[in-house]
This record gives sequence, C-alpha cells and structure tokens, in this order.
Amino acid sequence: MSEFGNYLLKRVAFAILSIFIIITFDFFLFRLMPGNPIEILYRNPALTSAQIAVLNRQFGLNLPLYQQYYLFIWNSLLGNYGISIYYRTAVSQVLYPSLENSLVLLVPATTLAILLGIMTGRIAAWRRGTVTDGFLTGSSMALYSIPTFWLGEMLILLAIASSSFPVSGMYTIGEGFSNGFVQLFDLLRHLVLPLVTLTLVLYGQFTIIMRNSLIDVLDEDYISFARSKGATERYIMRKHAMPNAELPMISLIAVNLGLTVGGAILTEVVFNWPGIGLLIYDSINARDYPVLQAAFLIVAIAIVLANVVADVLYSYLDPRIRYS
Amino acid sequence: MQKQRVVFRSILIVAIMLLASMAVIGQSAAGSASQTATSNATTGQTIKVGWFGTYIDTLNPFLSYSELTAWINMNVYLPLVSYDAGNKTIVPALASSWDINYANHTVIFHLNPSAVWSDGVPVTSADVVYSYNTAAQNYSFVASEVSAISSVKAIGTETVMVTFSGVLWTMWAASIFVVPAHVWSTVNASTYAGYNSTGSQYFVGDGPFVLTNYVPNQYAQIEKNAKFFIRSEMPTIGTVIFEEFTSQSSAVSSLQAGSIQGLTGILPADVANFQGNAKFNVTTSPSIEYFYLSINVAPYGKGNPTLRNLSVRQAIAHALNLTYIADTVYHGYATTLDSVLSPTNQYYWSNLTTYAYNPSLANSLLNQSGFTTYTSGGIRENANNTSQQLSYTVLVPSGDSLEVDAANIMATNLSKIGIKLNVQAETTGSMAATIWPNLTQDMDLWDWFDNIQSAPQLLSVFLSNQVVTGTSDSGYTNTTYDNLWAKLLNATSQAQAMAISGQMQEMLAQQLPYIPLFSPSAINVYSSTLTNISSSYPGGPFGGLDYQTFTQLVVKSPSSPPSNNNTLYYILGGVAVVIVAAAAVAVVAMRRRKA
Amino acid sequence: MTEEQHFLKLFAHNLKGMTGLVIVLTFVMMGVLAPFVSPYSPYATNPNAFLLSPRPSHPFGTNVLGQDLLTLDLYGAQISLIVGLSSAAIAVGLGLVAGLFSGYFGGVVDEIIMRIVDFFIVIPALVFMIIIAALLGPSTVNVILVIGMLSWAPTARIIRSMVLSIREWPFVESARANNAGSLYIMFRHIFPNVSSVLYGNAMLAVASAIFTQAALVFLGVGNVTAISWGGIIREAYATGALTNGDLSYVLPPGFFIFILIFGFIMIGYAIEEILNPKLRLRRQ
Amino acid sequence: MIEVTDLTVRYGPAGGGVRALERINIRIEEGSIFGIVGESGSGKSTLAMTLMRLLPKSGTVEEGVIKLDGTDILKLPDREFRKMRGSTLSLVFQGAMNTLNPLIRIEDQVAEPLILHGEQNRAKAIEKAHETLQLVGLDSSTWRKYPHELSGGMKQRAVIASAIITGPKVLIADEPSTALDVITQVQIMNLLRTLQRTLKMTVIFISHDFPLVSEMSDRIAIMYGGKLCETGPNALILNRPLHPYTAGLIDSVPAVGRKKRISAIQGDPVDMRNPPSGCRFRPRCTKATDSCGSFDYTVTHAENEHDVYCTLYGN
Repeated sequence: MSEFGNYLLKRVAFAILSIFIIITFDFFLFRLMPGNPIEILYRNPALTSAQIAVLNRQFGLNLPLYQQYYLFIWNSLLGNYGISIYYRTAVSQVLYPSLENSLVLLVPATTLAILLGIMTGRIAAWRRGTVTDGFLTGSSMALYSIPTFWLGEMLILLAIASSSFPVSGMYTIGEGFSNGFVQLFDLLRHLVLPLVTLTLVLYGQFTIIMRNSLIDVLDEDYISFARSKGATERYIMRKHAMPNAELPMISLIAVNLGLTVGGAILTEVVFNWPGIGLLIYDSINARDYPVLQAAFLIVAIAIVLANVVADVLYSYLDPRIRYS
Repeated sequence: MQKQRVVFRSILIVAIMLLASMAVIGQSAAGSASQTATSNATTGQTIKVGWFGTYIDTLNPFLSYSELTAWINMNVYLPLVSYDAGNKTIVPALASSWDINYANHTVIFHLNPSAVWSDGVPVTSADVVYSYNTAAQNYSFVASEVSAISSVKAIGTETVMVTFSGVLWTMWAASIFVVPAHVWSTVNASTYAGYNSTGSQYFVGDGPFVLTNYVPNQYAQIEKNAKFFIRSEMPTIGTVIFEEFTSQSSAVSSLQAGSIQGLTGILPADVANFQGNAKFNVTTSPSIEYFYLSINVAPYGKGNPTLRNLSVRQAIAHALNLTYIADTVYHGYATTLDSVLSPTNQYYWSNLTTYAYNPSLANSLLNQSGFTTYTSGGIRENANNTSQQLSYTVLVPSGDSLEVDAANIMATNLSKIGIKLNVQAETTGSMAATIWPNLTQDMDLWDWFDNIQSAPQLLSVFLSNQVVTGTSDSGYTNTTYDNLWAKLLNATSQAQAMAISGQMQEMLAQQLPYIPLFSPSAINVYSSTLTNISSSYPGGPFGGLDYQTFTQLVVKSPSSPPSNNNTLYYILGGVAVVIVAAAAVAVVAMRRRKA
Repeated sequence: MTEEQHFLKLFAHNLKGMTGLVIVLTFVMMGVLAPFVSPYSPYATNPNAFLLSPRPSHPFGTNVLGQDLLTLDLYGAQISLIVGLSSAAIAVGLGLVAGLFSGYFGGVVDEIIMRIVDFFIVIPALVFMIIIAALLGPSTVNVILVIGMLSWAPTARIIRSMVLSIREWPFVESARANNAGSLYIMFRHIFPNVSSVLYGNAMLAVASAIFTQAALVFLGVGNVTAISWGGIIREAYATGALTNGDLSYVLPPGFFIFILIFGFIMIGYAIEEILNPKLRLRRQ
Repeated sequence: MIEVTDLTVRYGPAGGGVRALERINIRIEEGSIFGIVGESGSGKSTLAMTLMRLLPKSGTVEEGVIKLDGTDILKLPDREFRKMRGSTLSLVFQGAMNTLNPLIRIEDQVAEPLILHGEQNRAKAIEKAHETLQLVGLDSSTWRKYPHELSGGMKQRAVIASAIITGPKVLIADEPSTALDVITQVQIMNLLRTLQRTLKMTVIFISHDFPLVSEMSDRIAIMYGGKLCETGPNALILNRPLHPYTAGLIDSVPAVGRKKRISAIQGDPVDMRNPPSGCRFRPRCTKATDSCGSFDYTVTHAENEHDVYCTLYGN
C-alpha cells in the first residue's frame, strides 16, 4: 500500500507542478503578447490620460514584471483573479456564474456521450466486422468529423422551421414562473438543442475509443478462457470484457476533457448559452484580459485536477497499480 | 469485484445530482428575479427588447461606456435637463428651470420640488453636487464631459449653481445622471457596479423606471417607478427587459419566435423578411453610428509614409465609390458622409469640401505627385524613390462582417488607381493594440457612435493631446485646430460655437485624416402589438439613447405569453417522475437479483 | 514485394482508405480547379443580386454582397487544405522530433519532454488557440503556426513509445557500437521504423487542423478575410441566413468541411488498421 | 471415450480459405493421457478448440463427427453444449501469463466455473475453490491475491485449478507449460499427471515439445500441416517411428545417453494458404518419391493400433 501512496504523491506533485506551469504560462501569455489591455479603452473619447494612469494602477500594469508575476501567482492561488476590465467588477463575479451555467450543459452532455459511446462501442466491438459494426463505426467517425458549430446551426434551422425548441439562452428571461416545475422545464427546453449538439459531437469519439478498447480486450486469453469455462457471451461481456475495456476509458475521458471544453465553447457561442465559453468569446472581443486569464486558468486547472482524479480512480480500480 | 460497476454508476449518479443541483441553483437565481417580477406584475405589461453587440459592462453611469447601460440609466436616472424628441431643444428634467449668465459663466438650476427618489427620499441639491463631483473624479469615464465645469455649489436644498467655461453647458447638463447621494455615499463609486447584487433593492433612481434585476451577460430588467414625479410622463407599461444576445442570428430568431418584441441592428439584407410580415413593424432611422477610414498621418507614425502626402489621401477619397458600397453592402440603408460629425449632430456643418467619386481625377492627382511608375504587381510607386509604394494595409474589426465586406470593395476601388489595399480583419482588441500607442497601422476602418448629439464632441478626437494615449487613430496634429477647440469650449453663444465647429470640420475635410464613409441607417423591427412608438430619435426606438420609447409606448393587445401551459408541464413532470422512479426500482431490483 | 508495395496493395483493398482517398483527392481537385471552373470571380460583388435563392445562374444562391456562393464554396477548399496540411506538417514534425529525442535519450530529457507533452495534452487546446490567435492577429500564417504548435503532443507521445522499443533492437545496438552519432541513429535507423505510424497520425492531425481552422474563423479570430468555409458559415450565422432558412447558404460549406475531415479520418484509420491489425487506440 | 472421425475444419469462406484440419481420425480411451505433437500451424490447437467448440467465428467444421461417450458433441445445440464446457470438458490454456483476468481475485476466478454451472451459494463455491487451490499446491496466502501478484507457475496452477474444480471428464491441456521455466514446467507436468490419476480424467495433452509429450502420454498423435502423420502408443512411436516426420522429430531431440548427432528437419513449415499437393511433408521429406505428390492420405494400420499416413507403407 505504501507504494500506492507513493504513486498518489507523485500524481499530486505532478498536478501541482502542472498548475504552477499553467499559472506561469497564463501570466506570460498575456504580458508578452502585443497590446496592453488598457489600450482598447483609448478609444473612449471621454477618457483622459489621468484616467488611463488610474486604470493602469488599478490593474497593476505599472508594476515591474516580477512583482506582477508574484502578485499574479499569489492572487490566483487565493482565487482572486483581479478586476474585469470590461465589467469593472471582480472577475470571480462574472466567472463563477458562467462556470455554473457551463456545467449545466457540460456535465449531462459528457455523461450522456460517454454512456451512449460505451453502449454503441460495445455493440460495434461485439459485432466486429459485421454491417452493424460498419454502420456504428462509420457513423461515429462521421459525428466526430462534423463541425460542432455547423451541427448547431443545422439544429437551429430545424428548430426555427418547426418552431419547436428555443434556440438561444438558458431560460426564458423575465418569465414569471409560477412554480419550480415550470421553471425546470423551461431550462430543459432550452437545454435540448445545445445538449444534443454537444452530445452528438462527443459521442463519436467515445464510441470509437470504447470499440477499440473492447476489441483489444476481446482478443485477450482470459476471454477465451472464460468461454471455455462455459460462460455465456453476455456474462463474458459483463464480467470480463467490459471492466477491462472501461478501465482505460477513465483516463482517456480525462485526457479528452480539453477537447470536450473546446466543443462546449462552440456550442455555447452558437446557442447563446451563458457559460464560460461564451464568456471567453465575449472577453476576446472586449479584450478583457483578466477574465480571459482567469477563464483559461480555471479551465486548465479543472482539467488537470480531473486527470488526477482519473489517475487515482484508475489506480483504485486496477489492482495492478494498486498493489505493485 | 463489482467495484468498477459501482464506481461507474456512482459517477452517473453524481452527474445527475450535479445537474439537478445546478438546475436548482439556476432556479434560485432566476427565482429571485421572478419574485420581483411577479410582485409588480399587476402594474402593467412586460415587453422585452433584444440587444446584441456590446453588452452592459457595468450599470454604474460613471464607469460605463456601453450604449445599453446608457439607455437603461436614461430610464432610471434623470439628468438636470434633457432634450425633446427632435433632439434640438433643451427641456426640463430634474431641474424645472435655470438661469444662465454668460458674463459670469454660471448657470443656476432650480430643481423640481416634487422630485423624489424611488425609496421616498426627496431629491436635493446635495445629490447634484455629489454626482457632479463623482463625475469629475479621475476614475470617471465622463470626466471629460465635466472638464469645462470649475465648480458646483448647492445654494439651498433645491438650487444648484454651476460655474462653467463656455456655451457647451448642455453637453454635461443633459448627459450627467444625478444619482442618490444617500445611497451612493455608502459605496465606493470607483468600483461600485451600479447595483447591489445581494440586496433585493437593486437601484434607487428618480426616473420613470427602476432597475429590479440584472444578470450579467443575460439581461437587465426595469419596472415602472410608481413614485416618478413627472406624472405626465408616467409609463403605461409595467416592465421592460433588455435581453443580451451574442449574435444577430440568435436575436432575430428570438424576435421571430415572439420572445422579444423589439430589436435594433437588423441587417439591411433581412429587412425584406420583416416588411411583408404583419406581425412586425419596421422603422428605419438615421443612425448615430459613423463609419470612417482613418489614415495614419502622424509625422512620426510607423505607417506607410506616402500617406502623409495630402494628394495621395485626396486620390484615395476620390477613388472610393461610396455610393456603390452603400448600395452593395447596406442595400441602400446607409447615407454617405462628408463630415466627421454625423448629419444628426446639432453641430454638423453642411458646406464642406467634398470628394466625389472620380477615378480619373484620382489618377491624375497621383501622377502629379510623382507616383508614375508601377511595380510588377501593378502598384504605383514614386518614380524618384521606388521604395515609396502605394501599398497599404487597412485594419477592420472582424466582428462586423459588413465592415469587412466594405473594406474588400474599397480594396477593389483602389486597385483601379494603382493602390494596393490589403484588408486585415481583426478583433477590435488587436486593432487597438496595433494603433495605440505607436500608430503602426496604415489605415483603419472603424466606427464611432456619435452619441452626444448636442455637442461636437467627436472633434476632440483630432486634438494633438489625443495622439499617443488618447482617442486619435490618425495621429493628426495641428495647433491651429487645437486653438479652435479651446475657443469652442469658451464660446459664449450657440451661433459662435456653431461657426467655430464648422471651421474645424472644414479643416478636417481639407486635410483628410479621416475619410468619412457612411452612416448605416438604424433598422428597428418591433412587434405590431406595440403602438405609440416614437422613432424620431437617431437610432430609432430600440437603438438606445431614447428616453421616450418606454414612457410613451403602449401595448395594443396583451402580448400572448409564450405558451406556458401549466397543465402540460405538470403532466410532463409527472411522467418524468414516474420514469425516474421506475428506473430506480429497476436498478434496485436488478442489483438484488444479482446478489 | 517490398514493404511499401505490400502496404499500397492492402490500402487499395481497404474500403475505408480508398473512400477517404477519393474524397480528399476530389477536394484537392476542387481547390486546384476552382479558378478555372468557377462560374464567377469570387470577389465580384453585385448590389442587385444579393441573397438570391438557388437558381440555374447561381446554384447555391448568393450572399449579402451578391457574390456567388458556389464559387465561394469551391474556393473554400483551398484554405482548408493549405491550413490543414501545413499545420499538420508542423505538428507531426515537432511531435516526431520531440518523440525521437524523448524516447532515444531517455532520462532527464525524456522526463522534461514528457512533462511538456502532458501539459500540452491536458490543456484545453481550443481555448488556448482562440486566445493566442486573437492576441497575435489573424493572418493565415499565424493560424497555421498556432494550430501546428499546439497539436504536436499526441504525436510525440506515440512516437516516443515506439522509439522506446526500437531503441533496444539489435541493429540500433550495433550502430551504437559502431560509434554512430545519436542524430544519425535517430534519423537513419529509428525514423524509418516509426514513419509508418506517423502517416496515420498525420492524417488525423490534418483532420483536426481543418476543423480547428474553421472553428477559429467561425469565432472571428481566424483569418476572416480569406475565402473559407468557416467564414461562409460565420457569415450565414451573422447575417440571418439561418433565421431565413437559407439552406443553400449554410448547408454546403459545413458539409464540405465535414466530408473533407471525414475523408482524412478514414485514410488515417485505414492506415492504422493496416499497420496494426489488432487496432490499437487511435490518436487522442 | 472420445472418437474423432474424419474431422475437417476450415478457416475463411466456403470454397476458399484454409483447411486447418483435414480428415482427422483419433480415438481417445477414457482415463488415458493422449498427446498431440506438432509444430505451430500443424492444426493441433485448432483440434483442441474444435473439441471445445470454441473455434473463432471464421472457423467452420466442414465435416466429421466428434463423439464423447457416444454423443456427437458437434450436433448438440449451443445452449446444451455450453453446459458441458467447463464441467465435462475443460481447457487449460496456452500462455499462462494472460489467461487470468487481471481485475479479479484468484479465488473468484477459480470458483467461477462452479457458479457458471449452477452453484447458487457463492460461499460454498469459494470454499471449493480453496480446496482445489490447495490440491494444485497453492496455499491460502495466494487465494485473495490478484493474478499479477503471482509467479507464472502459480498462475498456471490457478488456471489448472479453475479447469478441474468442476471435476471434468476430459481435460484438454494446450501447451500448458510453454511460457514457463524448465523447473516450473516439470512441476506443472507432475501436477497434471497426479491430478489425472486422482481424478481419473481423460487428458488431451497438446504440445510442440515431443519429449515432453512422450513422457506424459499413453498414446500420441503427430500432426503436420493440418493432417495426421502417425498415431499410436507412446512406446511404439518413440522406439519405432514410421513416418519420416516423426523420425525427424525424434532425431532433432538431444537425449541423454544417445550418441547420435542431432539433426534438424530441413526446410520451412508448410504454407497453409498454398499447401503442396499430396503429402504435405513432401517438400521437406528426405524419402519423398514421385508417388508422394498424389498421396491421398490413406491410412496404413501397422501393429497394435499404430496407424501411419505415408506412401512408404501399405500397398
């Protein structure tokens, strides 16, 4: 068990190192790139140079670089991301609600995509080489190839033509909901199109990952051995093949989270979903550096942490790591 | 042995729980909104207005430079005076009368004695003094508008005396909002977002509406202020919601679906879709948006030096077929410009030097300036100095596809006279980074919102002190021009101010740091259930800056709410519960069987 | 039969691979021939013929400027292929060098390179690309560089794992015993043995680069002035073609992106299938 | 008693593909150890898989009968035969390293056949598994371990335990010791022999290792290229091999006390996709004659149920 402890320690140490690299990277990315965030404000005819000086001080841009860096690390660790240049309030005030909204979309979409992917991947691997497999693999590759934003637009076209689902936003704004049910259904109605879009584009890759993982496992000797013991195919699938095939899925899912986030940004922009992707998009246009920095930081750190969790989970589930 | 199943299953369960809790959190946020909304629901009808482009940045009127914020604040706070619908005449607002003394450079405002804040506290001169002092602070974004004021003094509770330098007093008197000192003195005005997100009372204002809810990036909601003291302007509608959209597409689809009732910024190409539809009305108004081609003329600037040659700039101006661009890009919904002030501005001067589309004149201007030889690519170069080539890059905001299209056509225009124009579309942030502080660009195609129609404020863009870290994107410097501006600020009569600003506009028209291009019409579409729409303001009824849209507007027939059939939801809810319960039972049963 | 001939024979019999190849070649033809077969100039505007619905003179209709959409869609193949191929070349090249060095030298070099690889694999690439592309400014070259520089990590990881085993093969040992230089061994002996995996990987890299380019243009941080499919979709989105239901405006460019990406993925998948019959996991 | 008659197995589509087994005839007495020897590709593993009816999807039995105590197991419905698999017929796998599921504890894997064949009480099954594990020489410290924690020999013992826990009539051991070191190999062989005696199983022992097989078995079959070369009692074949291939095999084995030079069989194994006409061994056979090219594998019964398939004998 102590070696397991060592392993954990190593993973956590790596995560801390990664987070440190991300913070550093984040800092320099925004300082060394051309342009100063205050410059966009120059276009305001009402702004005087005295005010620009005030803003520079307010955003800490007049300090020497190393001090800015030190402050940035310290503040990032404390969850203090500074003041948004555009919204003129604490970054966390705009960031956290967006993050929450993104999770409302991302969590069910990823979960659904994974579950569906596992299901169809399993069928495809099971019927390997048949028409069913060809269809499932082919359609997964096709879904994987579809540009997210285009799929979203197609769904918008459909929804408008059939006036079925709302195509924008997260809930009907300003609606005096008479009770929680109505409100929840309003949210769900708004969730349908973005959820379908995101699930479909994520689903393809999970199917293929699952299929290939399962095909590898089905070739293993212990599968044939189980068969020679008189096990039914269903039993083998459930007891022997799936657990071994799902195991690598855990880390692959975590590694693929970066892609997932990318898909989420495009989906949010297309459907006007007020999540972190839309916030990033808006902040790019407003050149709101502090928000961008914090958004990048928080997404990257979340993914690093997800990877650590996946590693730990993996090692917990896989006795080969746990006890060696 | 089944650990893995358990883990997978618990991941799923956690995910579902997370979704549910998120939904609940989202609900509770929305819930607070709906409570305030329903509490006043009886006072009138709700209309929703869409907005896309620049969002609300902050609701603090001293810190915001978003148009939408200005529009909202206009309905929430009163300035001392305001304009009538034609935007020409000063009319009473918070001040019911005023005495101007040009000799002493003072104006004495007499506040309306019945003026009262929405929380019942009377509006006093202390509020005015507080607001004007705050506006003058370093951090304030409206500081330049009050820079002509040397002092603000309360003479009694209902009288304020302001000492100012010139005739342009309306510039500040009509645009500085008076905020409640008794509320604002408890916050730090330099960081205050303009609302208190924790309390139920968001705003205290004295306008026809009060702000009741605001969710950044999503919407802001205002409701009729029952205590509004100008009874004749008491709104008939109860609630206005400003909904923010990322794109024209999502806003227009919401309009078509009936979930918003008014929208500005409809693209010319889409007008036809609404004109034939009885459910909508379309209005086109002159816009306050003003497109220009800025040319880097700064003597030390890092742009192409040939642009400092006036003949080259004149040739460019003659080569641009603005009418064609207005027809092609804006399908006729745009007017071409000749001044750096938009025609709707009170100080617009109409007798200016203009540059008609005339490619042959453009060619001869270039020939006379010595750009007579061509590179192999057909680009003109200086016969005596072949390093001087007429090849430029123009920066265009990538966010506005029409501007990019216009720039592309301009490139075609210029290629006819041997000038190569390279169109580079960028985010406005990247453009800003190229332009300030070093002026490394050749040209930029950008826009201003000439939103202070009562003052020639855009003329300040060309002042020498705006060059390095100011608003100037052309790098134009001219001491004569600077002196005229100083004279303008100290003018003692409207006519004198007009004449000086006309002189300044003519200087710019001759020297061409900007080539004014066009002002696209503001196209507004609104539901035909809305009546009594005032569209005389530049920008149209839903284009911002219009105080009267919501005070006059009447909803003809109750706008049918989006079919929220409660029974249906109950049925659906019941079905969902049954399904979840059945699934849960099935899962439990299966586990038992396995064990 | 040499190994290459054997590979080509297998590929020719692989349905997926051939479908992909036909698709890709079709688009290459489309890009190359666009100037010759297009009915209009891609820049020709016409104020009297904007937003036309499909008709014989304009099979896909026109855009807001009156430009022929079919012409724009044909030209769009050029930038997708250029960006896709060049950034994949950068990504695969970087990944190859990093993987070779990491796997061959091992030890500290390996540790450092692999930590960097981990970092690049984990970070949300699209977020990162959006930010950098927005900060750098949107020339096509910048977009190629950004995509290339941020997509090399998966290749590096795969190459490294292959190099680790090849490094122990006898011919490498003997080359080392003959005092051959490290670079020489890496590129003369090890590279030919990993190159096969590289091809499959490169195809998938091209596919993801085409997607990313379109996404960046759609978000307005790519080169929006060049004629590209992503740009047409963006325009359709911004100008209300969606709300009007102009299928001929939105459908073709997205469909082309989709099919082209699909083609490259099919080729990549076929190559992997041939080289690795057991079919290991595909590129992440 | 197992009787295999004219068994022909094909991989791939009908009319094409590869005949991995062709017209195999074997009789295995109850309670004996029957050895099958052949190099890789000779079809010996296919034979084992056919006996278990575990051919991959591409494999088909073209013709032939396999009778176990009089019932043709090839004709049984799948469902019914599955009940025999692991209870009546058990298989010990080749390649001990990967035969155990890495995620499941040893005792659970050993107990699995019992549960699969109707044992409802898991505790009972585990108890039986413990007994069986002890029988194969694994003490209690290993029972709750995971496969990767055991050595190769221990793993193979666990595999054997799992195969015999149901007390099968027939145990097919396909290269049971190939991946193990020599000492462990001997231990496993001894274990198998002991178990065969105590449990009175019929054991079919398959290996490429001729000495090993001959040491273990009562009777032996030698296979080459999907065909039988020779079958007969162990002693007869060892001392008087009839088929040139068998002789070659024996000569290629270094044996203690034999002075003769070791000679390997020349040439490459047969290419099954493109087999030679007539006798498959013909291209490598030192005694090949013209008539070998048209040999139709007619059997020659030598003495004492010693059968050989070669043109050198008979007519």
